[in-house]
Amino acid sequence: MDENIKLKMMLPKIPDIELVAIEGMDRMARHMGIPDEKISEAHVLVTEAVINAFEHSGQKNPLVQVEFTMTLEKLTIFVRDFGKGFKLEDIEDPDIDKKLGSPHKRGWGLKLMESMSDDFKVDSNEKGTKITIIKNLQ
Amino acid sequence: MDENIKLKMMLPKIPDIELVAIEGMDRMARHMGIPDEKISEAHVLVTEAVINAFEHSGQKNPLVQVEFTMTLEKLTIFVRDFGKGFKLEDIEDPDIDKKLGSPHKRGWGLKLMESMSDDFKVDSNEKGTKITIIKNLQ
Amino acid sequence: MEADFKLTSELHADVLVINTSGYVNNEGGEKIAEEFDKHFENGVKKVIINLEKSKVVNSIGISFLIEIIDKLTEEDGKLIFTNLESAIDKMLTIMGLFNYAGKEATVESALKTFNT
Amino acid sequence: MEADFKLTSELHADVLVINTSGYVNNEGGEKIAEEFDKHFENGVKKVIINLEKSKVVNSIGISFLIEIIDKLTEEDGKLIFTNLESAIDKMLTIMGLFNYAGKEATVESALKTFNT
Ligand SMILES: Nc1ncnc2c1ncn2[C@@H]1O[C@H](COP(=O)(O)OP(=O)(O)O)[C@@H](O)[C@H]1O
Ligand SMILES: Nc1ncnc2c1ncn2[C@@H]1O[C@H](COP(=O)(O)OP(=O)(O)O)[C@@H](O)[C@H]1O
Repeated sequence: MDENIKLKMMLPKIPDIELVAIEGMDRMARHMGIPDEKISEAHVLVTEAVINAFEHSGQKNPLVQVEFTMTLEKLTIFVRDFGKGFKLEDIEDPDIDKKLGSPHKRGWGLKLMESMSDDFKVDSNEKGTKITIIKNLQ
Repeated sequence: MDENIKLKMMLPKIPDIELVAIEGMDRMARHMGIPDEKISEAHVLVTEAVINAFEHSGQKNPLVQVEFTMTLEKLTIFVRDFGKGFKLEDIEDPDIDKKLGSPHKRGWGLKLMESMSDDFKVDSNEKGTKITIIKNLQ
Repeated sequence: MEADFKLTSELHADVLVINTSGYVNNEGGEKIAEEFDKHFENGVKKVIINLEKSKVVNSIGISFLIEIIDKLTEEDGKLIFTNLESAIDKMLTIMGLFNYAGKEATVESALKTFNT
Repeated sequence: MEADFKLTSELHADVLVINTSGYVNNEGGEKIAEEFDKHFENGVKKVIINLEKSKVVNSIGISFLIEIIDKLTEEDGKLIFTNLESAIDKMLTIMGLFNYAGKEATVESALKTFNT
């Protein structure tokens, strides 16, 4: 068994391409003997990070870098885009009570990534955004 | 429709990881509106190139780079390893008449890549091997 | 690998059951909302969304379901989710959806909830 | 996405039918060869390999099938492939397998070939 395995991708913007990243992550987990339940919360983390990277980059043909580093203890998900960036402090925390009755139902991705991960870091500037998410696997 | 889409991966050596590359390529083809029949011969090309890269690299923890570049006209498959390399002229052409009755049944990958592609290039030295395969899509 | 999104629906008396399969992405959420609208216009106010065959969802897809909750709440209707995979259950919990929607293990138990 | 390899087998009188599904990789080829060996030891010499549900194969997997052809040829037996996806058909043609093995559209037509 390898101590540490790494999978890297540079994804083009095509529908549901995040599922290819998830498929790769699932195969890594199966190879490491990590149970499906452990990895299924990571599906949400990857999906939200990749979707944001494509949607908010502001680029015409965005490319999104995804890297998984997996050990038996933890999974590190790194997602990077080369878009316009954002300031985390400008983003309002979503609240279901306010979403109901309002036309804007979206805005959940960052909250989900933060809540469902064991560590969540955003490093964003006008050259792009790097998201680093850690999910414990034990 | 994009004129040209690109998908890059750096794959670790885990069982059937070539299927992740194929899944990515299939999604690109579907997005470009390329029929399944057109892309299924490319499955063989990718599979054989990736398997060789992992199997013959001579490395303990090989990494294999895969790149797809797709237009409506053609698909370029680039597969690279960082292993010990080989000389194409040293490789004997496989022949089913000789394989039967012999203990060595393998040795078909290069022949398949050459026969099923529209262009096939090997660039190999002691720092690794680069395989470039072109498949026309029209 | 999660398959492409599909849905089927059936009416059990006045209860609409929407069964999904595959990835509930943007388009998947939109299709669920359209299916709901068709029946909501006819007066249906009890809805079950069965996610048994959807193992991957995204927050954009789910935001369409918030729209459904919105419309139902205004008309004193109710939405119940069933067959949630644990990560999706956790996701909807974090979003606070279960403050406004129900959750049951199966379609059968959800139907019972509506009929008692 | 191609699923993991599985096989089922059945005997139609003296004809062994092996049905595969999923990726015929190294282990897949080996499993087919093991299934064949079990029956070959019992005297079975007519074999059908139905690849209908295998859309991806690799040359290592196929090299195990050459071993089967080898053993059958020595005993005046025969292998017939059925339900080949066009790219796999082309692959086996390039390898020259159809010089030593048959090919039929379906298991039924292969069974007929054996029984006439
Ligand atoms: N990678 C990114 N690049 C630029 N802006 C981003 C990125 N990720 C998030 N944002 C900003 O943060 C906001 C909130 O993101 P999120 O919580 O995922 O919800 P949503 O994507 O539904 O708006 C986005 O609307 C966007 O303005
Ligand atoms: N990427 C590679 N790196 C080093 N050697 C290679 C590579 N690809 C092919 N070879 C050499 O060429 C030979 C023939 O390859 P191939 O035709 O694919 O058959 P097989 O892999 O079954 O031996 C291999 O056995 C190996 O010696």
